[in-house]
Formats: sequence, C-alpha cells, structure tokens
Amino acid sequence: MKSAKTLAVAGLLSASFAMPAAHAGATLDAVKKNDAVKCGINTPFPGFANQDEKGNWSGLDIDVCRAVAAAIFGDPNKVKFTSLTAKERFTALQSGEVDLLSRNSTGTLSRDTGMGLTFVAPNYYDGQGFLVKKSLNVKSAKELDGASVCIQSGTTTELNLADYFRANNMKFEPITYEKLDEVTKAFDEGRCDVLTSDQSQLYSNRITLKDPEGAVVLPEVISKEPLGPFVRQGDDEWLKIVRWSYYAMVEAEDLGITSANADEMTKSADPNIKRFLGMEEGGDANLPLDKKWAYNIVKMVGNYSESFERSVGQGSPLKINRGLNALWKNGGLQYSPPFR
Amino acid sequence: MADPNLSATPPQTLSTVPSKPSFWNDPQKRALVFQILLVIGIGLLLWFIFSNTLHNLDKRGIKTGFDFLDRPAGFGITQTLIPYTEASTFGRTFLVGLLNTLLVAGLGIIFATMLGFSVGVARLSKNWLISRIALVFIETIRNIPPLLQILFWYRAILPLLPGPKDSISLAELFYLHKRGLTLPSPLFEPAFIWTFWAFIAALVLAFIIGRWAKARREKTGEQFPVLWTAVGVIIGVPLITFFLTGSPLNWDVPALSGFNFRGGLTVIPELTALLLALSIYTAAFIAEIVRSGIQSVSKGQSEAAASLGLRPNRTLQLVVIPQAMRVIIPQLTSQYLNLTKNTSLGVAIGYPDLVNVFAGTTLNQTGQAVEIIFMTMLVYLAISLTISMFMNWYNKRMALVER
Amino acid sequence: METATQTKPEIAVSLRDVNKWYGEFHVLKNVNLDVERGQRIVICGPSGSGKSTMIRCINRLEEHQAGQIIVDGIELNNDLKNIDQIRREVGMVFQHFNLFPHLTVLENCCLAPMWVRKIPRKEAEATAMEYLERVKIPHQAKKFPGQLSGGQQQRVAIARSLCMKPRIMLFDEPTSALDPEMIKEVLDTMIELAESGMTMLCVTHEMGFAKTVADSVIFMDAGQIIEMNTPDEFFNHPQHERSKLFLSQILGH
Amino acid sequence: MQAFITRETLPSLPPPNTIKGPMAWMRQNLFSSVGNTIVTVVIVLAILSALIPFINWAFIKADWIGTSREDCTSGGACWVFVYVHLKLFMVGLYPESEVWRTLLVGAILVVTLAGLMIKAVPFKKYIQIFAIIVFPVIAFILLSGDSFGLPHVETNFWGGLLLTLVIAIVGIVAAFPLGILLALGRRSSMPIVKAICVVFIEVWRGVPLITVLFMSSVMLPLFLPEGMEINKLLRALVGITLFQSAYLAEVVRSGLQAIPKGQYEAANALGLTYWQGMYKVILPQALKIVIPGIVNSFISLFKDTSLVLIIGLFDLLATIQGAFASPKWLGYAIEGYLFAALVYWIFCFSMSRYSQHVERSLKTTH
Repeated sequence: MKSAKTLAVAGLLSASFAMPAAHAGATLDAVKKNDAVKCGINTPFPGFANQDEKGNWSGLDIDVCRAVAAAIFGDPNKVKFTSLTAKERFTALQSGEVDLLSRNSTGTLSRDTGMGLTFVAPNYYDGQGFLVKKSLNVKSAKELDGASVCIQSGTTTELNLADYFRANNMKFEPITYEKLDEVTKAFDEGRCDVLTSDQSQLYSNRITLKDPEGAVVLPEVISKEPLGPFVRQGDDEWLKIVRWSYYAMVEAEDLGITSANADEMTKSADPNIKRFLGMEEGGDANLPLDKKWAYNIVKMVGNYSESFERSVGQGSPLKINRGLNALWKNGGLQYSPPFR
Repeated sequence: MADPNLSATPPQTLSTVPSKPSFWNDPQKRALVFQILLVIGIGLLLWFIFSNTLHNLDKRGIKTGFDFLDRPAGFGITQTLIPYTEASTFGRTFLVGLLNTLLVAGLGIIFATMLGFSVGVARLSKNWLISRIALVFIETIRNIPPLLQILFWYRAILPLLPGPKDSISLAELFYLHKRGLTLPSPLFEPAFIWTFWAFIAALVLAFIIGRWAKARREKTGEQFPVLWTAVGVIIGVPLITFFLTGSPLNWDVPALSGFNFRGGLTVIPELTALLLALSIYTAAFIAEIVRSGIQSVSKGQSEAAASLGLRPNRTLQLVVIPQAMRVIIPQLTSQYLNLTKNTSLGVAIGYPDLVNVFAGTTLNQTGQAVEIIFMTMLVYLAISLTISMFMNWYNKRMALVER
Repeated sequence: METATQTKPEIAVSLRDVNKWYGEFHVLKNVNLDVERGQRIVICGPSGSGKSTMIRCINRLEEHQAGQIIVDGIELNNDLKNIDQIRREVGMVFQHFNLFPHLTVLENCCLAPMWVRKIPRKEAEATAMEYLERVKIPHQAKKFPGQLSGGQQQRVAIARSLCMKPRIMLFDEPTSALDPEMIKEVLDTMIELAESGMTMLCVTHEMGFAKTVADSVIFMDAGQIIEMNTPDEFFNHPQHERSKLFLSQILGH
Repeated sequence: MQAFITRETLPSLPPPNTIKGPMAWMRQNLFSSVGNTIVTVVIVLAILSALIPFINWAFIKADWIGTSREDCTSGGACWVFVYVHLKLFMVGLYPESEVWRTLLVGAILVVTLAGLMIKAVPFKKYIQIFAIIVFPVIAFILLSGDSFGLPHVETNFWGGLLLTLVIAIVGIVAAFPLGILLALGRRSSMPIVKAICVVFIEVWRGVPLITVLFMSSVMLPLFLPEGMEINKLLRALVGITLFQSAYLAEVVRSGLQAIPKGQYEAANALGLTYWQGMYKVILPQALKIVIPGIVNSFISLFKDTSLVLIIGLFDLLATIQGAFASPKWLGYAIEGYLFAALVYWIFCFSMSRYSQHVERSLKTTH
C-alpha cells in the first residue's frame, strides 16, 4: 500500500521537524508566534462563557483568558477560544490544542498530580448544590431520598453526588448527560426531580428554565469546588504568567484600582499601587512581560470585582452574591499574594 | 527437469529451466521487495505512533495499563442489568455498559425484524393503499439520520408524556410517564423453579411433537397442526405446573411514593427512545431487503408451485421463503450489525451503553484514553467479526446446498 | 361408463367464448375449444398471439375475464376449491423449467405429492423414482437442479408434473430455451408420454413433434384461433393465408 | 376431428369497465375482497384522523414569519423559530458580511454537479477534473479566506448545513483515492499487501463511527509528536476519511469483481503494465459500475455527519438543537427536528433517486 508508506514517511519527516516543547518558556514562545493565546473554554454557559449571536465571548472564565492576553500582548482580544466539552477539556490542554484551560474546572489532587496538568488558582470558589422545583416542596437535600437526579457526566459533581447519598444512606437514580444544556433541559422537562451541579452553574441554569421562579437552590453545599484555570505541567514560566495575571485582577480590587480609574491611579503616591501599575521598578519582578502588564490587565479587562459583577453578579441575569468570592478583607476567600 | 524418456536426445544448448530474469524484472522479486518495504513503512508508522503516545503519556504523568479496572468507579448508572453500586469497580462499569449495549441491540433486532418483515410484506400487498403506506414509511425513515430520530423521540415526543404523579395508568399496574414505563416486576418463590423446569420440559416436548409430526407426515402423509399444538404445550404445561405448585409467584407492584415509583420495574425513556428510533430506522432497511428478497424469487417459481397444486401459503412456505431467505439473510445480518453499532448513538441521549459509561464517563474520570478506546473498539470488533464469521459460514453452506 | 365414453368422447377441457385483456390489450378473443380426453393438441402461432396465455388460463395461472373454461367437468371461477382440484389434475411444463433450485431433483418431485396429495414420503419417493426412470435420469435424483443440463432439467420438470398423476398436461414452449442438441431428449420424453395416452396441450413450434404425435394442430394469431386441423392437413395444405405465411416463415429456416 | 377455419378477424375490443378504468382499478387494488375492503376503510380513516390534525398544526394554523416567539400566536406550528434562525442553521456563525462566499461556493457546487449529472452537457472530462481538483481549492479559498483580500474565517465559525456539507464532501472526496488503493490491495496477489488491506478495512468497518470520532478527538493528539496540533474539525475529518475509505474500498472492490476476467487479460495481452491497465482499462469501467454504490455510501456518510454534534462540532443538527435550547426559544423542539428531518430528507432522497436512476440506465446500457 503506497498510501500507507507515504503516510509513514510524512510522519517521520514531521517527527524530525517537530520541536520538543518540554522546556520552560516554550508555551510563551508558541503563544507569541501565534500572536494569540489559545484558550480552552466551556460550551456556551451563562456567566462563565457567554456567546452572543455574532460568536463573541464574554464571562468570568473568558476574562481570565483576556487578562493573560492583555498581559502578554497588551491586547485582550488576542485570544483564540476553543469550546470544549467536559470530556475533551483535559486532552485538549495536554495535547497543546489550547495553551490554557479556563473552563470552571475543579482543582483536585488527582487532576493536579496525575494528568500532567497544573491547577493555577481558584478564580471562583464554588460548592455543589441542588436545584429543585418549588412544587416538590423540598426544603433540604436530606429529603431527596429516592429522587431522580440529573448530572453532567464525567465531572467531580457526579462523584460527590454518589458520596453524599451514600453517606446519608439515601437512594437516587442518576440521569447523566454529556452536555450542560442537556442536563438543564432534562430537568426542565421533568425527566428528573433534582439538578445537581456547582452552585454557580445552578444559578446559571436556573435562568435558562422555562419558569426560573419555579425552581429553588437548596441550602446544602455538599462539596468544595475551587474552580480555576489549568495549564500544562512542566512550563513554570507559563504557569506563573497565568497565575499572576489572575492575581493581578484580585490585587487591583484590593488596591481599589478599576478599569475606569487605572490611569488616574498611576499618579497615586502609594508605592504598592505604583509598583503594581509598573510606575516603579520591582512590580514586574522577573516575568518576561511588559513592565505595565498589570496595568494593561486592569485597564483592558478590569479588576476581579468588575469582572465578577458583570459576568455573574448583580450586573448579570444570574445575580450571584460574592459570598466566598468576596475579598479576604470582606470575609471571603479571594486573596492575592503581595505584588512585590 | 528434463525427462530423458520424453525427448530422447535433448539438445545440449537448450536450458532445462527457463532462463532467469534479472533481479529487478522478476515480478516475484519485485513483489517481495515491495512487500518488505511496505511492512517496514507500516512498522515505522506504528512505531512512530507508539513512541509518540508513550512519550506523551509519560510526560503527562498518565500511567498506562489496565490497573484502573480494579479501582472503584464512584458514580451511579441509571440502568444496570447486574448488581452495581457506586463502590463497584471500573471493570464492573465496563460490564454494565456492555450488557446495556447488548440489551438494546438484542431487543432492537427483535423489534426491527418484526416491523421490517411486516412492512416488507405490506410493500408487496395487493392492496394499493397498504403498499403505498409501506413505501412512504420506507422512503421517509431511511433518509433521515438515525441520530436525529433518536433525538426526536427523546427530546420532542417522550417529554410530552405526563410526570410520574399524573401517569397514564393501566389497571393500576402499568404506568406510563416522562420517566419511563413502570411495570410490576415478578418476585419468584422457590417453588417457581418447578414452573421453570416445566417450561423447559414443554420446549422439549414441543420439539418431540414436531419430530413426531414430521415423521408421521412422511410416513402416512397425514398433516398435523404442529404450530398450534406446540404453542399450546409451551404455554399450557408451565401454566398447569404453576397452578399445581400453588402459584409461587408474586408481583412487586409499583406504587407512587415520594418522587418516583417504588417497586416494580421501570423501562427508562432513554431505552425507549433508542429502541424506537433504531428499530424503526433498521426496519425500513429490512423491509426493503425483504421486498427485494421475495421479488428476487422469479415469478416462475410460484407459478410452478401453483401448477403443482400448492396453495399460496404453502408456496410461500415451501418455495418462496426458502429461496428468498438466501438473499435476505446475508443482508439482514449486516443490518443487525449496523443496528448494534448504532446503539452507540445512545450516548447522545444519555443511555448508559458501553460508549457512554465506559468510553465516556470512565474515560473522563480516569484519563486512560488509550486503554479505554482500545477496549471499546475491540468489543465492537469482536461482535462484527463474530457476525461476519457466521455470514461466511452461512454463505459457504448455501453455496454447497445450491450447487 | 365405458360405452358412454366410446359413443360420446369425454371432454377434458372446454373453452367457451373466452376473452382476456392485459390492460388495454385484448389477448384472447372469443376463444372456443374442446379437447377430448386422450387428445394431443399442438398450438402454434407467432409470438404474442395469445397461445401461452390460453393454456395458462387452463390451470388458472392467468384469470380470464369473460367466457367459461371447464376442465374435467369443473368450471374455473374464483372458488379456491375448484382451482385446487383443477391444478391437481393438470400438470404444466414451463419454458424455463422452473425447478426449485433449493431442493434436490427427488425433493422437487416429492414436494407436491407429499403436501398436496398427502402421500407418505416413501411412497412419494418411489413414485418419483419411477417417473425419473421414465425420463431416464434416475441417477441424478440426489443432485440439485443447478448441476444438471437444460435438457435434463426439463425432463425432471416433466417427471415432477407427472408425479402428481395429472390427467392433462400443458406444455408451454418446453424446448425453446434449450440448446439444439438437448431438444431431442425432451421431445422423446414427450413423445413417449403422448404414446401412453395422456391428454396434452403443447405450445411448441417443433413441427416434427406435431407431425408425430398430435391429433390436431391449432394455429393462433392476434388472440384468435385461426385454423385447426390435423397435422397433415395443416402442414401440407394450410387454408388461411396467415397460416401459410407463418409456415413459410418457420419452414424457410 | 373437425377441421376449423375462421375467416373473420375479430376486432380488438376495449376492455369492459369491470377490468379497466378507475372503478375497476379501485376494485382490484382497494376492495378486491371483504378483508381488503375492511383494511382499506380502516387505513383511510386512520390516515385522515392523523393527517388532518397534523396538516392543521403544521400548515393551516402555523405561524411562518416573525422576529420572536411572541409572533407565534395561533397555536399551530411556530415556523418563526426556523425563519429567525435560518442563517444560523445554514452557515452557523459565519460572519454576516461574508455569507455571500458560502452562497457562491454553493452555487458553483450546484452548477458543477448539474454539469456532471446531466447527460447533454459536453466536456464531461474537464468538468470532472474541475470537480475533483479545482473545486475543492476554490471552495477552501472562498470559505476560509485569508488570501485574495478575503478576511480569514476560522473553522469554528463554520456551522450548520455548511459544516454538514463540508464534512460529507471532504469525507467522500478524500476517502476516494485511499478507498481505491485499499480495494486494489485487497485483490492483490501479494499476501502481505492483501492482509494489511483486509485488516484495515475490516477494523474500520467493524467499529461504530462514534468511537472513531472519540478516537480522533481524544487519541489523535496523543499519536502525534508534541506541539503538533490539528484543529478539531480537521481531526474529525481525518477520522471520517479513514472510516469512509474502508466502506468505499468495499464498494470499489465490488466493481472490480464485476469486471470480466477477459478485460484484465486483454489489458495484459496489450502489454500494459499493472498500473496502466488499471488506470486505462479496469478502473474506468469499474468506477462507472459502482456510481450507485458510491452515491449510496455518500448518503450514509451524509447522515452520519450528524454524529459530529456528539464531539461538539456545530453541524445542522447541533445548531438546531442549540437554538431551541436557548431560553428565548424553549419548547420548539418538534419544529426544529422536523425542519432538520426535512433538510436531511431532501438531500438523501434526491441522491437516492439519482442513484436508482443511474442504476437503471447502467442496466439498460449493459
């Protein structure tokens, strides 16, 4: 078979040309060469990855991608988004199809250590909860014995759910789907009594129901779900760029810098602010980025609070409270190490 | 080798074997070289893929091997034919998925065959209306993707059913609702075993009656209503035993409690939708096969049978069907194979088949893509090979019978 | 009975004003024919003249639409019982043999006796072997039709019909699908059958056969019986100009 | 024996009303017996009772044109849903200002196909070359852009029917040469070549397309050297092409088997080499015979493209599902699926008619 032979030869040729990408800095080089950050995101998912009719993306997870692009290129639009299902997401990152996975994925021990990936930092602290129809008159998850539960397959949610029901000696019927909108639709149509997912998703799912007012989120939170971006293991430089791009948004909120007042703040006397905005030496540390990288992020994408409110908070249909995602100063968990 | 007896004085100048062509012009040598090169090429390609995969897996810290099959799965599955809990292993998950696949395939084959044969015969009906309806059915169904049909049933039609609390109920025993069809499930008492044995005995008896009737027919020409007797025996004998042993069977009657029905047996809507769509889709193809199979038997055959005095139904039984089957069976088997492969579309509606729970969820939870996809493909390959082995055997047998 | 048949010959087949249409096409036009028991009739005529249709009507492979067909005293109509009864009495041999390819020669012969006449297998097989011997192929009994030559197949087909012990035999161009060297073996079989006193209606162009065994020859054209006469008269002195034309064409060959 | 001669030629009479004409037709085809009459009546009633409400819902009471679900007021089918999303269903998120490019490609495709299929059109050979070599290039340049001053449209903006057609056409065209090679290989006298081809063909034919797509989306990246990445659409296309080539190989093989041995011998006798003989004598005949087979396998490929929605590509079916899952248009699943079914049906049915037509004309010319 001639074709197979040609294939083999072609394969060998390409193998000899392919560059080993293991060394630190390779990702940044590749990103610069592509002139864009290849960012893996969710399939359309209100609040975290919205897509309008023209195909433009916005949302909390999208902002992380944009922040990284702003830090590297000074242009938040130099991002190439790839929608990924739960199943594809890690493979896509592992194979280099995307440079960065910002797809509300939970950081866990096994994912951080066993899959060649590194969890960057939680950009949204979440917990798994339950959404039920009001008509069922259920007040607590403990009353859910015997219920049919809709879940997205291949998620930590699926495992937590089984654990929770087992721990409480209750029975359930799992109804699983690959995609989130299928889960929501099944719940809406009455295929199941309960929809379980991260609470952020529950709120987001609720607004896509026929009758959003007819469903309530139960008070129980059965798991810790720190959601955040992932990068490939083995390129520390890239990990640091992504991690600190996200911290920059949190730090900006902490320092009171917003996209609106960023220019004004460059004139601030506070050395922390000056350092942060690149007006004074020392802020850029050793990242291979422009001195004003953090300024670019805040100016072009906004601080964490801005991003949160317009994506999932009061400025959005989801109206999620900051809760655990408030700054540490306000009793939440969002905390950036100092920029010095 | 020259034989001296054949030519008394072989001329010395003539070689006794044909002269050898030069190496490159010898077709055998060329073929050999070509094949060696090909093997090397494919070997290199495989080695290339293999080494890349190993390297990639290694770099990502993914352990290879089948150890994961012994680890607990941790997730639930809607429909399990064998005992399964969240604490069961991934190996068990594989089995559960495989059985669910085989369940749909088996039921689908039965329904598709029944529907397909009916439509195929209807297509040949003398009643114009029936044959037209069969034609419209065939031409509509087989030109619409099966996935679309599955989704249509699951997403558009089944949700129109009422919720569990407002189920359509039949005699308070059967309930049809959004979450499936709930039926009473049997609870067997130990004495039920007698009914079971009676059933086996009845099968044997029916077989014996069949043999006896055939022997008698051949001996005396008397015909005996074998089919009805056999049906009577197979139903009657276990039934009598059942009552004689004191009706050792109870029914777990479903009752609405809490959110869902408790007790009984629920056929989940995913199964219903998948079965409906695949049976109907495959039936459209089977109908065409049956029609063309029956039509492939020339009119002369039934005329000859008729002229010998055989009634139309006997003609069908003794002359047309045996010949049509030889055209039908190979194509039918390949439709069965297609149906089996199409059960994998269940993943689109969350039916827990092999592809869904194993190549889907398990892959996701473990990340062992290579092993899992490999195992999944192997299962389907094994099924296909078994079926095509059967086909080869059948074709060979038929070739023997025909000539 | 005996005397009665002698004085007034028994009519085996009788057609009265039979008409038939295929769609708009008028295939049989007012056909009238009486066949006495033991008579051998050869039917000839150009293709499309309705000769095959006529004999196919006699065992109701085709339905006539007007007129009467009476076979062995039974009128052919929609009554299934009548059809059954007539088909048992009337054997038919087809142009393309129509042997059942999935059954052996012996099984082909035994099928109808066993299922229609309800004869035990042993008896049916014995009869079958008898007839296979008569058509001179008993040693092929275990073979499948596909393994036989055309001439052999046609002889099996004749034997198969005879196994039902019919009183009337219909032949629908039995030799026209055969290679020339095989025609003779089939004709010989037919001649032998004729000599045994079987009532026969043969659609054939084998003039030699007609001259040897036929009591009369029927010439059909355009759905009509144009001429009917003894073979001698018909071949030597055809009356109708269309018969003459037809004969000149086939004899000119 | 009474000699009998008739001198009068009877005229051909028209059949009586009892055998010809609508009444006779109905008696024969609808009311031939009591059972048949009952069946006919029952069926007519059943059709009427099912069809009337459906026609009422789908046509008479339906809303056709509007801008949002509020325009669906009459209680029948809401075709407004389809009307509003028509662009999405046809080309996905392809930028509004560039849609003309997809239309142009479609127009070229239609003209080319018409040229190929209509017998009267001359220069068949050039049209074939255009269809197989030039058209894909033009189509790619037009659709993808980034040259000749056309703005680049990335493949993740391709969707709807456009994507369905791209996958199906690329799948069949790319699989074709591989399929021919595999078919020749399977009939080769070289045992190793034959074995390899048999294994290749049987493996791909033995597994469901879904697993192939999973493999291409999850495993293909593992097979390639690091840093070498192929986009999602291309990966799916690789999988589909390999899958399809195995099926095409079997179709082509059936054509090769149908060529009489004499043709091979004649080619050899004329002194043609293996490849010359194949190219000039055998393949042209074999491929002509298998046109219906190729069209049929294209039909199944066309239907199979719907599977890509499972790996997250937005083909026709996926865009429709996405549209009625959005909160603004909840509850129009039936309309959406019926529209999708209609589009698929039109394509598949017309292709199958074409293949039957070719089959018939082949039968008469042979």
